[in-house]
Order: sequence, then structure tokens, then C-alpha cells
Amino acid sequence: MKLAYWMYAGPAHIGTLRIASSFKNVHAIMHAPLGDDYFNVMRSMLERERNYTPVTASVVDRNVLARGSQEKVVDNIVRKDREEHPDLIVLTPTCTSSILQEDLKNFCDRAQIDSKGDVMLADVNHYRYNELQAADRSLHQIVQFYLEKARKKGELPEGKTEKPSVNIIGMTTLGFHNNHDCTELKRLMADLGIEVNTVIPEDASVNDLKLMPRAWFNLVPYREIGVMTADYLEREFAMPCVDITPMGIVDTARCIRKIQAVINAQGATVDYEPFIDEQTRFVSQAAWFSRSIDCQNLTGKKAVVFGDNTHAAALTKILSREMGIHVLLAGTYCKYDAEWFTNEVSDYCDRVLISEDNAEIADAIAQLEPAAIFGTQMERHIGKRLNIPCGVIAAPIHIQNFPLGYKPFMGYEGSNQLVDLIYNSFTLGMEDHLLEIFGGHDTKEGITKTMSAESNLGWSRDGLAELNKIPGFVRGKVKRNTEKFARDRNIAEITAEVLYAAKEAVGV
Amino acid sequence: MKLAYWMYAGPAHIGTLRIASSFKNVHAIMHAPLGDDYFNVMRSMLERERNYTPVTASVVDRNVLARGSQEKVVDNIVRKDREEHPDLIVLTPTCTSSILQEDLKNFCDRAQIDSKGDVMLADVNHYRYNELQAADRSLHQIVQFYLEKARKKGELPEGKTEKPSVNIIGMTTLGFHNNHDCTELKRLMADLGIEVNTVIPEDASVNDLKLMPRAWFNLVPYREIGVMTADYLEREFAMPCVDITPMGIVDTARCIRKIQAVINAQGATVDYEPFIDEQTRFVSQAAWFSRSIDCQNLTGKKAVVFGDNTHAAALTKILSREMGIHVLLAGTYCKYDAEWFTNEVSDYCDRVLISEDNAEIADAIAQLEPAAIFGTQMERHIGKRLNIPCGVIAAPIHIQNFPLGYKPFMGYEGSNQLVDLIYNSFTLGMEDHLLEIFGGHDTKEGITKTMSAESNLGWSRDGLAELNKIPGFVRGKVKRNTEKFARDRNIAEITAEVLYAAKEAVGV
Amino acid sequence: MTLADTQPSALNFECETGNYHTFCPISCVAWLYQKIEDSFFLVIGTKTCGYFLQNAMGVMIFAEPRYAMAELEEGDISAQLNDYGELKRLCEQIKRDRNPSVIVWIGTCTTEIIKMDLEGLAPNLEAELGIPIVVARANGLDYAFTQGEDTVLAAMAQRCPTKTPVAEAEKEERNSISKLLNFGRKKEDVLAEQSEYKDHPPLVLFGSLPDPVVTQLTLELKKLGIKVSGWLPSKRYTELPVIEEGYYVSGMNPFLSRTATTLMRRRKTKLIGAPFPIGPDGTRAWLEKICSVFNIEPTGVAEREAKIWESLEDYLQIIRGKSVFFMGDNLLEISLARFLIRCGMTCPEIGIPYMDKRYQGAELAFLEKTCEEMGVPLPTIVEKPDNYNQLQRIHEIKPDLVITGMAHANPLEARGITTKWSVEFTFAQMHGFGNARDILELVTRPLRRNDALKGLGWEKLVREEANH
Amino acid sequence: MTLADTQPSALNFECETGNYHTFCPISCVAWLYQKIEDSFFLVIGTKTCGYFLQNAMGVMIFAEPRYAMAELEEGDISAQLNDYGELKRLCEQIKRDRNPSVIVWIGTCTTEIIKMDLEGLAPNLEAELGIPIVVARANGLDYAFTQGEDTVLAAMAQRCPTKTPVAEAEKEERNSISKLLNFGRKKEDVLAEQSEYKDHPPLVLFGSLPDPVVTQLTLELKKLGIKVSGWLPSKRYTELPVIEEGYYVSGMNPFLSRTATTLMRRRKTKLIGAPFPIGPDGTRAWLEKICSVFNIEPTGVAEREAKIWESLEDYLQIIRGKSVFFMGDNLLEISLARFLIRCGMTCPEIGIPYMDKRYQGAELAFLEKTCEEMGVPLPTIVEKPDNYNQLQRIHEIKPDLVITGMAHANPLEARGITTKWSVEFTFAQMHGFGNARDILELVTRPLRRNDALKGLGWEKLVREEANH
Repeated sequence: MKLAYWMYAGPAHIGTLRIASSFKNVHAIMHAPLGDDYFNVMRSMLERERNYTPVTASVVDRNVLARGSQEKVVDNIVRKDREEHPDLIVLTPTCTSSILQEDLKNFCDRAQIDSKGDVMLADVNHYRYNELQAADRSLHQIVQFYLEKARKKGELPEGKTEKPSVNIIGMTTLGFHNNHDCTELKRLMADLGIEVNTVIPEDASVNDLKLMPRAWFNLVPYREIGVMTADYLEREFAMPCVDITPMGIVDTARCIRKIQAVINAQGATVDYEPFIDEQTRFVSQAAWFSRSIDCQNLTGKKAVVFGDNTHAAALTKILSREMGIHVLLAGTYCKYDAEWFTNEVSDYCDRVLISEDNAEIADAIAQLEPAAIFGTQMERHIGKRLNIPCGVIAAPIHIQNFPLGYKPFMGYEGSNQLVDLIYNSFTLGMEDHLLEIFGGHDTKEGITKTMSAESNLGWSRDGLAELNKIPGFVRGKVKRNTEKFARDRNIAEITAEVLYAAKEAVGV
Repeated sequence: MKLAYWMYAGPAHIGTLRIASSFKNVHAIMHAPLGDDYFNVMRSMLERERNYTPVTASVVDRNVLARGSQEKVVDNIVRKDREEHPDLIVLTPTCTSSILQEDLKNFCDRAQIDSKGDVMLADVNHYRYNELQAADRSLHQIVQFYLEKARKKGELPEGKTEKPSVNIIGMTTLGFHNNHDCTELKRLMADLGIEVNTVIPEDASVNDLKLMPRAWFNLVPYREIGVMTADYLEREFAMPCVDITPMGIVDTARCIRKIQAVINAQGATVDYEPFIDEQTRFVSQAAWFSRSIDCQNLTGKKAVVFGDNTHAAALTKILSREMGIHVLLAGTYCKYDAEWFTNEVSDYCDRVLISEDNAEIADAIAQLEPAAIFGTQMERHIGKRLNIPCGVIAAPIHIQNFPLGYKPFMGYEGSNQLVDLIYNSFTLGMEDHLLEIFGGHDTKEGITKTMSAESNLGWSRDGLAELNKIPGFVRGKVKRNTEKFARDRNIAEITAEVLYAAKEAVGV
Repeated sequence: MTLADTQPSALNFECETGNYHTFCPISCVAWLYQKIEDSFFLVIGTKTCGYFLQNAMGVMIFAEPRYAMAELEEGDISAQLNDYGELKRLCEQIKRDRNPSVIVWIGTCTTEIIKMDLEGLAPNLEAELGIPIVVARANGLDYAFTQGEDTVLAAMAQRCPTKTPVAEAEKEERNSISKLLNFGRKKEDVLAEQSEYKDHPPLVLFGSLPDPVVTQLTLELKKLGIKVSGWLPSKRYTELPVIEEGYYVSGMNPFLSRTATTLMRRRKTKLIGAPFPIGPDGTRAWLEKICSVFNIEPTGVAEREAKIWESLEDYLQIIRGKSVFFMGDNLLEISLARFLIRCGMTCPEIGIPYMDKRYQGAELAFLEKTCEEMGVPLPTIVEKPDNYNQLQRIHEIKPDLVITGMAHANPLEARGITTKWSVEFTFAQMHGFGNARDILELVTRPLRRNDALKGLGWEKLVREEANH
Repeated sequence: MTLADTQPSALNFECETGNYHTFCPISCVAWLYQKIEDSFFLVIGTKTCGYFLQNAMGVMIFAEPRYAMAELEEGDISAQLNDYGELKRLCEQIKRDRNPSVIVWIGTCTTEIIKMDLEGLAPNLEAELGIPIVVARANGLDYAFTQGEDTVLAAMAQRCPTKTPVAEAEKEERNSISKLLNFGRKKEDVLAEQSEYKDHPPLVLFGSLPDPVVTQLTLELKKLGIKVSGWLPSKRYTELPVIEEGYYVSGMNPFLSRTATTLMRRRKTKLIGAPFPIGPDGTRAWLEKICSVFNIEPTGVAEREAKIWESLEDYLQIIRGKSVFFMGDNLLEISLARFLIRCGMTCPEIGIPYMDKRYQGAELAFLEKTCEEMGVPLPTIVEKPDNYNQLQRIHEIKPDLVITGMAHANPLEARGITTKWSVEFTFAQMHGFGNARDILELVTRPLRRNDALKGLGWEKLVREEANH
């Protein structure tokens, strides 16, 4: 057992559901007890999704346990096939139901007989893999399923697209700024004259997966999701993969140069150097910012970075290489892929921390006292407690990571957004320090005077006790209204009873 | 005299310089004492401008005062004409030098004789008009100058452009999010199939001003700058003006409908309704946000709005009409244009406040205790003091208002950005309140333990006094280093002398 | 037993046994750890449980709360590790870090499936650790959402002392309510005040309510001369109320049937079966029922109710004549429906995860009576509803307001159906006369909001083909 | 007079009388109001002055500082309003709101031009108000940037008491430095310590330095047996140091020539003309000069200097052999150039707004000596430079570092020229042995930064045609 207050990556079934519900017209059946189906809430609330989440819980309760699940699961799959006509139904257990060690594969086979769409069991060990690993696996499983199906049917397309083209792999629902990254990458590809063959899984149809081999190469922008799929495609279809995350000015250029190499090797003759130079120096503002006086003032400032592999590695490199900021510690919670991370960042930071234990990172931050943190929501709150500003750069996702405004992390606009995030984190911290130095924001009488009614009313101890139970942000108002109420009625002492009588009367 | 701690709008010459230095290849000569030329610093530092600001101070000092300015001013104009070959040199005094009541018009005439470019005196009363009014006037003056010049020379173009076209008027340097608004409006015009004839003054050449009458209409997105120019063009060239600020979903639609009316009246036959519907309901996320559960939770929450006319009016309408938020008070510092503001907002708020006195708005906020403020940097700091979140929606500009990332306030993307600003302001406030309710972020021993070295060292009173002079954010580090230094040397009591000896040795 | 034994006959009950969504019962720790200030809640379950709690609790996670996961790993599931040893290690750490007065073990689906014997392990560890360990099986196999509280209170009911432990003076100290009410006053005054109370058998109230509501209801009863001897749960575990045989008890919430049964069967108390004090109508009925049991005249209660109704008029105008549909989530549905029908609404369907017709008997009767008096049709009550089928019915009926869980609110709004989260009622202060406004503030908010937006023409925010 | 009277002959002085940029001298309130804790600064000027202060001071504006604008409006300019009446109204409000120990009126260009007689108005208002009013003409017609401090200190020098006001014991209390150093110690210890000091005439230091630097320099002199009798300005106006005829005084900054003159001519003190204690070389020279005047052996000072140089080696490696160009801004240029040349840099040009060759005499001589010893060419010193011409020279010479005002830093960086803001030195803690690192931290930062960026190939960030 592990004592856990906070976890960085979710359980495996969340990963599978993120993949399944990213596709268009794919439905997932969760074989799980009541309450395990909060994925639907996350998608609806965090992503403000307008559509019903295509995930149905086949509820496991005491009765089902007693009688066996097979009938219920098969019924639910067949029912959903009939009701929604999905192209594919993915069945997944959760940590809980996977313990039952039922032959879920067999349930699927049974359900397939009466279903028009495909039925598939997500093949993941729920105790060995976390959300990210399961997502990577499930995406691979679905892609492989449809490519093999097409091959069997002789429906695999021949050859490549006429113009250079790309599959962008790994864009999912509930991904950290995935929607805006996806837009930015599409724009970048358009600028490079590269056709987007497919984007998967977000908004893709499983029926289009068979077209993937037509692309000249695969682009896997995130380290966490898509690598297995790209490896499979490389193995089976000899498709080259570009896996440099285009985040920050330097790595965006590296990514584009790799693309150039890959497509020129296939007969194209492109030279992206002028484009890179123009974007770097004049279109994006990030390189200029690096050279500007504002950034000079950040030189040597100290930062701690923590997050998933993709974002923590990219941020570490940007801070250190592009902005001259001293990264005291770079860390990731992707323990299963620690070697990759260490290779990426060890030249750019003093220390590497690989851990899923948030107490460990909290203690490290407290000891190191950086001027700013770049981490997850957890580190943001550690920073709040320690009075250190924190920019959020990685999942676990939070509603704040689904802004309506355009905020990609990738590409040239992403590099601008990152500069804003970094700069504002440091300067907001600086502002608070300056205010401290100049003795600012002490509540001056001039202002507080207007906030508290002058009163010769007394509060009884029980009245005060009740008042103090009221949250600070409305307490002032309740206090004033109660005092007004008491004055109007010539009540000299305000007891708990008076407080509630006032509440009833005034309705606050 | 007026006791002033803070001013919302700058002095007149700042307005003139904003117009002059927005144009390409226009130079301004400030006739002013040393130190009055901080406009160059503002432009270079706030806007992170890469180019030298095309403004030169012709320094007024005791000698110049004694001998008279004429020679120096004329010399400086002629010199700049020779050095930089600007199309136009604008001469402006400041509040100070305008008192000298010199015949600056005559200086210009004298300088014109020896200059290849045009020379012009900005015609503004520096004690009657502020930055915004002066900018409006100076833009009008320059446009009128070049149109009349072209008319005299018979160089005015005949007729209109083939396709519907627009002049976008009022985009300036050091304007609040002007650069991104400008990009967004250009994109919007492209979507509507409208050619952008000119954008002035930002990045425009004065030589192109004569082409303005070719446009089908003028668009003046900001109430503060451009109205006088548009009025002039309407009067002299019968050009219709669209002056609805396209901010928020509703007013963006109103603006587009007005454009439709204006161009259909000139023979076009466009129907923008499908475009508006598609953008409103599906492309922009703002209308959906209004209907979503997140926004439902904002219903009836209380806000105060304060800023310039354009932004304060737009925000008031968006908050009230599009998001169901209760605007307790809407205010502007544009006293000179109070009637317009009152007409715009009085249906959407409880109270209107027109004032340039920041103490007045601070007191109103303290009394009203809104859940959020939308105001200027000044209101942000009032909010910080009162623990009320504030979104910054208006100038006086600040480096934070020149983000690198794309953050327009106008058009459909602007409406997304505004929702983020509004939502985050309320929820950040809510987060703090929730943390208070749940007793969060009290520094727990588990974390503080790692922050303070256990020590049996004594600090003398003078040592402590010195330590306390050190700002809080480095004090911990200095304390630890000094204690380490003392321990290493077996010093039992840390005096001020020990503290500074440690600083010298350790170099912190 | 004072349970109302007239079963309402006219109400139409259905049980769809469908696939429906509600929060996992372990979420009860969210409000219980705050309520019982010296407690620590340890949820023994999987990463799935932990990630749910983290997402459901939001900012509370960051506030160093007094709850945590005992996350079961592969070795625990395959029984390679010793449960006792593992739990001991964790509880020792909790003792070291927080030193709570009680540790509540929350069993989950997984501990059920792997048949972890929590009840068997607890007494030994409790003895070894020196901290009481209370075991509650708040699992999703047997319970829904708010019933998690029921399992915890039922377990705690068994830990309430049977006798006043020492002197009478100290008993006063034990009881936080009387302490609060007497604080700072002279002993003579306190004694004088005791005489304000009528003579009646001891009464203990059960159900976790926010502290201000506890005070309000205690004061409400005091006005009638009725003294509350204690609340379950108390603010501190060390202040659990004394419960002796023959005490009267009354439940504050409709989801506490197991606690009620435990109090009756194990602690031999008498349950006062009344409608719940939700809404002015419910509050009055609840007060009158207690009075009737104690043979006390409920003076002024009817007038109080009438006055509250008067003060609600501005809200009533918004909802009168409108329809409300409950998809079913937190078991508060019957009481809320009854109150809203009294407010003038109609209600075609009440979904509810679980229906204990005995424990909710008085409330069901009151619902029926209310419908009759208001002249509106009786709602259909659907136990364990099927959410898919419900959505079909909603799109057909087009109710003015749907009270639903979080999963369906946004999609319904996008299709022009006005919604309110049911979960907000779980956390709202809504019991008693004084809080009726708060319920209506919540209920009317979406109506007021969507009314404000109506003019803008953005009703349908999904494309036609996706309209469903 | 102890002013060095050997004028350096080899240095090349030019005066371009050009159009150059520097901050307005009224900005001195930014540091003086913080330094003198019981003061209030009232800047009497136009909206132009106010908007400058607001933009220059940034966050300080929000911190409810003890300074404000008396904004002149049209009626004030046209003399329709009565100056005395207006100032009285404002000062009364300031007294009401803040009750400072002193109000400093800062005259501006505008008060000069409209010939507002601040010196004439102040005594009457001071009498009427009961608060001292000090008048300083920190206008941009006569002064540049840091000279604003000079005008304030010169005015305050005249307010320093001439005699210890009452008993000796109270004198101790008046002097905040001795109070600090003796605090908490027994009187005997204090008296014993007095004997640590050598016998020498009283010494007062002038110049506004951050409190920790004041302590450091006071301690530095104490080590040599020299006692500092007081600092101008003191931390509080009410603690201005006693200055009697014959006292010795020494200036901390190169821009305080007017204060020096006032102290010599009006207060009959003797000025110790020394290089300024900036950099270890300057600090040593300053200490030795004071010792020589007091006939005290400067024991250990040379060793201190050597040790400090040793500790700077990591920074020195970065700048050695590189060139630095001063555009001229804060009058600290000569001292900084001298220190940086000693560090191993070369310096082709020192722009400076104003050059008082007498007051800076010892520093100029030291600069010349340093250049000789380091074997580098003497810089050209350009008074009132023309920024446009300087930019041409910079683009031609391509110095490794340009120390410049804020207006030119970004454009220079965009063209591949490394810069450092001169204003940072104005606010840095850089006097004395201990702070030499801080100067080099600032100087090397842009070099370190641009070195780090060099590999990325982003040197030129303007298009060729705009490359000037």
C-alpha cells in the first residue's frame, strides 16, 4: 500500500477512455462499479464538452457480482451498438473490476456476434500501467486493429500522397492544451507546404486509419502518447517518425530540420532554413525577448521544473538554453520513462528528480527556494504556500488548462505563450517582493474606514463564534447587515440567535 | 493645484508622440527640458521596441531659456531631416515648454525652408487636453494635412476600390493590446471579404493617407482615438463610419451588421448572418461558455468595472448582457466624454462613476466589496490590497499589456480571451476563498522544517536589526548562509559585523 | 418505532436498474473530514478511487486535508503483502504526521472484492496504535453517493458512549452545542435557562450538517422548549453524544436509513419518523412531529412558516408553474421535489439511486399530500434510473429545469435544456426555516441566467445532426 | 579646503552639448522618500512630471508612498490662483493624511519658468503649518537625474543643527548609527568601546545610501578607529546630524558637488576630497585619504583590498580585456569606469551629463592613474553628449558592453550590441569592499547572458535595412 494525497497520472482506464472517446463515433463500455465512471464528469466539466461523453458504465453491483457480469456486459454492448451505431465499441474494466479476472475477451467475442460495429477489449494491465501508458497502448491497439483489418480485406492504400504529408499522432481529449497545440501544428505544416494526412485520435474516424500509411512521415509531438503507434508504423510500414517536440524556438527549429531531412530523403527538395530564420527572428517574438532587456533581468534567476516528460523536458531546455535561467532541478513523474528524461535534461539543470511522490518535490522546492516554479497544479499550490510563483506547464489537467483563448505550447506562437508564462511568473513574484520592500498594500486607514461600520453594538461570545464560522469573504457583509438589523430593532447585544434572525430577515 | 498620486491618462504630448511615432518614417522633435523625453523609454521598455524611437528631444536648459529656443529647435529639425530623411517631422512642446508661449508655428515654417520632408507643429493645448484627446487631434491634423496637400496637388484618387474596403483608424503604438486587436480585425475583414485599404496610424506611411477616400467605409474600433479623423472624412469625403466597438459576441455581431448595412447601401449584396451565426455558436467559444455550467455559477456575482470609455463600456455590456454578472458600478476616467459612456452603460449597471480621482474609485470598491474588479493597473492594486481579484482591461499601459502571445480584446478570438480573463478573475478569487474555508496553505511543519536550519546560534540585536533590513524573499537564504559562516568559524553570536563579513565571504 | 406506517399508495414507483451515473460514496469524506475536526479518513482502494477523489475534491486536495488514500498496489491485490502490516505502517505514519483522535477506514469496492477483513483488522490495530479506528464500507457495489455518510454514521453510532462518562459538569463540557450556547454566561444563568426547556425524553439528532445549520436547528427546537442532547456526528470524535436506550433520535437527511436502523436495533433508541426539515413546509412538519411525540404545543411554528413563504415570493414568481425533472443523484430528490412542488412547480419524474420506503415514509406521504394540495399530478419515482432512457424522456418532455449530476449538465445546456447540478444541494446549507432562500437561490439561478440570455438567440449550441 | 588641487591634465574632455536622454532629476524622490522615513515629498509640477514619476516608479506608486504631485493646472499657470493658498491647502491635507516630520517641496522646470517663489512661500507656510518645509529645485533646466538628490541634500544641509540640542545623553539618542551600534549593550561597554576610536575631529558623511551600506561603511571606518558622527541624510529628518564649523565632511557619490559646496561655504566644514568608495580600489583610496587627513595609519586596508580582488576572480575572467562604453546618465560614470578599468576592461568613451572637475578631482586623478597602471588608453570624457552621435560611434567601435539609459538598451541589443542599464547602478548597493561583487554581478550579467545565447545565432534581430 502507498499513502497518497495526490497522484500525478490517473489510472489506466482513464487513458483508454481518453483514446476511445477522442475518436469520432467510437463508444466505450466501462465494466465498473457505480462511481468509477467519473471520466464522463471530467470530460463534460473540465473540457466543457457540449456532447454526451460516449462512455457508458455497465454497472457492477452486489447482484452482478453474485450472478456474474457476462450477460450484463454483453447486453450493454449490443444495446449501445443498436442505440448509437458506433463504428467501434471498446470495452474496458477499471482497477476494481479487473480483479475479478473474468474472460472479458470472451464477452467481446460474444457481443460481436450481435453487433454491427466492431467490438474490442482494451488490453491493459490496470495495476502495472498508468493513464499515460494505457493511452499509448490503447491507441496502438486500435491503429493496429484497423490496419490489419484493412490488410486482410486488401483495402490498404498503395503508395504515398503526391505532396509531402504527415500523420500527427497523439492529440487526445483531456490532453494538456492539446486542442491549441493541434491547431498550431496544422498551421505550421501548412506553412511548410506539408499536407496533413491524418490527425489521430482526436476527431478521427477509425475508418480513416487505414489511410495512415499514405503519409510521408509521422509526427509524435508528445513523448507520452503516440510513440508505440509510431514504432508500429515504422516497423510495419517503414514510415519514418519525427519525435522532436516542437516546443521553444530551438526545438521547433530542430523539429522542422528533421522533417526536412525526412522528406528530402523521400525525394522532396525543400529548404526550410529561410522559413526558420524568418520565424525565429521576426515573426515569433521569443528570440527577440531572449535578447531583450527584460530577459536580461532574468539571467541567472533560479527555477524548478516538474511535470510530465514532454513538458518538463521542453521547459527545462527553454529556460536554460533560450533564456539563461538557472534550472536548479528538473523533474518528471513519468518514472517508467526516466532514462529518456534524464538524457534530455541533464545538460540543462543541476539536478534531476524522478518521482511520483509529491511530498518529495514539495520538500525539494522548500529547500531550494527557487524564484519561480514551473510545474503542475500541485506545484502551483506548493508555491502558493511558500510564496513562490508557479507557472502551470503540465497535467494533471485542470479546468484552467482549457482556456477559450488560443494558448498553444507548441510551435512559434507556443514559444510566445511560453515566454509570457515564464516572464509573468518571475515578474509577479518580483512585484510582490517590491511591494514588500516599499511597504505596499498594508491596509491603510483611509480605506478600511469605509469598510467597517462604526458601531457601539456589542457582540456576545456565541454571536462572535457564529460570525467567525462564516467565510472571510462574506463575513464583513454579514456583520454589517446583522448590525443594521440589530440597530433597527434596538438590540444591544448580538447573539447567535440575532445573527440568524437577521439572516432570515435580510436574506444574506 | 491638484494633489495627485496616480493619473489615468498621460499629458497631451504623449498622445501626439504616440501618433507621430506610430507612422512609418515620421520623426518627432520634442521641445522640452531634460527628462521630459521619457516617451522614448516607455516605447522602448514597455513595448520592447527593437528600433530607436523616432523622437528627439531638443533640450531646453537654462542657456536656451536665456537665448531663446528658435535657433536650437530649427537646427534640430533641419538636422533630423538631413540625418533620417523622414517624410514628416512633427514638433511638439510639453506642458512645460508650452508655457513659454513661443511662436512654434513660426519655428516650423523657418525649418521647413531647409527641410526636404514636411514639418508640422502639433496643435494641442497642453493644459486643456490629455493624452487621448491629443492623440485624436494629432491624428486628425496629420490626415487632414496630407489629404489637403493631395487635393491641392490634384493627387486625390478617384472613386472607390472595386471590392468593399475599409480604413481601420486608431491603431497606435503604446495602445492597450492594439497590436493584437489590429491583427484580429484584419482577419475578421478577410473573413468578411473586405479589403483593408489602410490601417492608420500604426505602420502607415503618410504618403498613403491620400488613398484613404478609396475605402467604402471607415472603422473606428476605439472611442478614444480616431473619431475626429472619421468625422472629418465623413464631412469632407462622405465616407460612412462604423464606430461600434467589436468587443464581445453581441457587439461584434452588431458591428458586422452595421458594416453589412453600410456596404450594401453602396451596391454590395452581402449577407453576413450565416457567418455571424457560425462564429457565435461554433467557432468562438464565448456564447457556449455563457450557456455552460461554469458560467451559470457566475450568475449574479458582483463586479465593478473601471477604465477608458471603450473598454469599460464593452466589459460592462459583456459582463451584464452576455454572462449574467451583476455590475454594481461602471466607471470611466474619460471625463471629457462622459455623456457617451453614460448612454452606453446605464442600462447595464447599478451606478455610473465618472472620475479621474483614483481615491474615489478605491473607496467605492471598498464599500461595494465586489467579487471581482475589471479595471486598470491601479484597480488591480486596489484589489490586491482588499483581496479582490482584478482583471486588467484598460490603459494606463503596463508591460503586462504587451504580451508576446496573441491576446486580442476584439473580434471572436477577443471574446474568447475576455471570457478567460473574466472567468479566471472570479475563480482565482473563489479558489482563495475555498482554501480559506478548507484551512489551506497554512504553512505546515512538514514543510517549514526543511526551510529553517536548526541552530543554537544567537543573533545579537544589531545583527537581527540588520537582518530585518534584508527583503523577506532573500532573508532566509542570508540567514542560513550567515549561520553557516558563523558555525564554521565558531562564532557564537551573530552581530551586524558578522553578517557583513559572511556576505563578503560567501558573496550573497 | 414511530415510523409512519401508512405507506403512500398513489405514488408510482419504478425501478429501471439501469446504467446511471452518480458519485462514488467514498466522496462523503469530502464533507465528513471537515465536519469532524479531529478525524482522519483513510480510503483503502485503488488508483481509480484516488484519482476520483482528487478530481472531485479540487482545491481541498491542496489544503493538506485530513484524509488520504491507502493505494492498493499489485502486491496488495495478489495478497502477497500482509494487510495488517501494510495498514499498520500507514496508520503509524498518519499518527506521526497528524495525530488524529480517530482514524476512519473507508472500505471500497476493491476491499470488498478481495475480501479484505477490515472489521477484523481494526480492533487489533486500534489496540496497538492507541487511536480508535472506525470502519465504514462506503463501497459503490452496495451504496450510492451520499450513502457513504450513512455507512460512516452507522459505524460511529456504535461508538457513542452509553453513559455519561464522569461527572455531570464534564458532560456539559462534552457537548459542544450546549457549550456554545452557554459560553461566557454565569452558571446561575445557565441553570435558569434550563428551566426554559420543557420536560421531555432526551433527543439526539443525526446527520452531518454545516455548523451554522446545527446551531440554527438547535435554536429552532429551543424556541419550542425542546433540548437537543447531542448531534451525530459531533464536531469532534471525542465529543460523540451519549446515547442510552430509550433516547429519541431523528434523522436530518433522507439517505441515513442504515444509521437509523443501527440506532434503533443496536442502540435501542426510538426513531421519530418525520419529513425532513428541508424547506419551510418540511421544517414545520419536522418540528410539529417532534412536538407531537413529546406532547408539546408547537407554538408559532405555523406563523413562522407563513412568514418565510412570504419572504420567498420574489423567487417563487420565477418558478411557479414551471416543471422540474430529477435525474437522481444524492437521495435528496424526494424532499426537494416536495418543497419545489409546494413552491408551485410540477414534477414529472424523480429519479433516485435508492429508495427506502420505510425510512422515507413520512416524506413520501408528505409529497403525496403536497401534490394533492397543490393540485398537480404525482411524480413517477424511478429507482436506479437508466440515464440513457431518461435523456430520451427529457428531450421529449422538455422540462423547464433538470436537476442532474455533473456528467449531463453541459450537454443538456448545449441542447437548450436548463439544468442545475444536484451536487450543489448536497453541499448547500438548506435545512431549517432560515435557509429556504438558499435552496431557491440555487434553483432559480439557471432560470434567471437563461432568461437573461434568451434575447441573444444562442439556445442551441450543438449542430442539428449532433442534437442528441 | 582639502580638495585635490592637481587637475588631471592628460584626460581628454569634450562637451557636445547635444540632445541626450536621462531621467528627470525629480526621480530622486524615488529613493529619498524611502531613505528618510518620516518625510513627505511634494513635487510641484505638471501632468508631464506626474506621468513621468508614475512610469518611472512602477510598483512604488501602488504602495501608498510618501510622495505626491501638486499638479499645476491651467489656473496655476496663468496665475489666476494664489500659489500660497493652493500649496497651503495641499500641505494641510498631507499633514492630515500622513503627518510627516518634514515636507520637501520639489521645484520643477515649470515652477522655474512661471517663477513660483517657493523659497519665499515656504517659511510662512512652515510657521503656519507647524511642519518644516524644505525647498529643493530639482528641475531639468539646471540638473540631470541624480543631481536631484544633490539639490535636496544641499537644502537639508542647511537644516542640520549646529549644536547638540540638549544633554550629551540625548545626543546619543539623536544619532541613529551610534544607537544601532550600541543597542542592547551596557553603558560601560559603550564607554569602553568609545576608547576603541582614535582621537580625531568629527566626521560627517553625505550621500543617500541604502541602510545596510551605511552600516557597512560605518563599520569599515570603525575598524580603523574612525568614528562617523553622522550621515546626511539620516534615516529620519528629526535625526539630522549636528554639523559645526570645522567638522570634516566626505561625499559618497560623484553627483553631490552642490551639497559639498554648501557644506563648505555655508556650514564652514572641511571637505575630504577623495575618490569615491566604489569598488575595492576606490574604497581603499577613500579610507586611506580619510586616514591621511586624520593622521591615522590605515592598517590592513591594502590586505582587505587584495582579498576582495581575489574573491572577484570568477567575474574578472568574464570582463578582462573587454571594452565598455558609457553613454552617460547618472554621473556615476567616472567611478564605475575607473573600477572597471582596474578590473581589466578598456573604456573608449565616458559620456556624462555634467562634470564638476573640482569635486570629482581626486576621482579623475585616480582614473588617470588607474589607466596608466593598467596600461590602457585614457577614455574620452564627453559632457552633455549627443546621443545620436554616440550611437554612430558605438556602431563603429562595437564595444563589448554599453552602459546606457533605458531608451537605447533594447534597440542596441536588437543590433547585437550588449548593454546594461545605467539606472541599475543608481539603485544597487555598490559602495564599500563588501559590495564589489554586486557591481560585477550587474556588469557581467548581460555578458553572461549573451554568451549563453551566442550559439543560437540570434544576434541581429532587426532587418538589414533597419540596421541603422
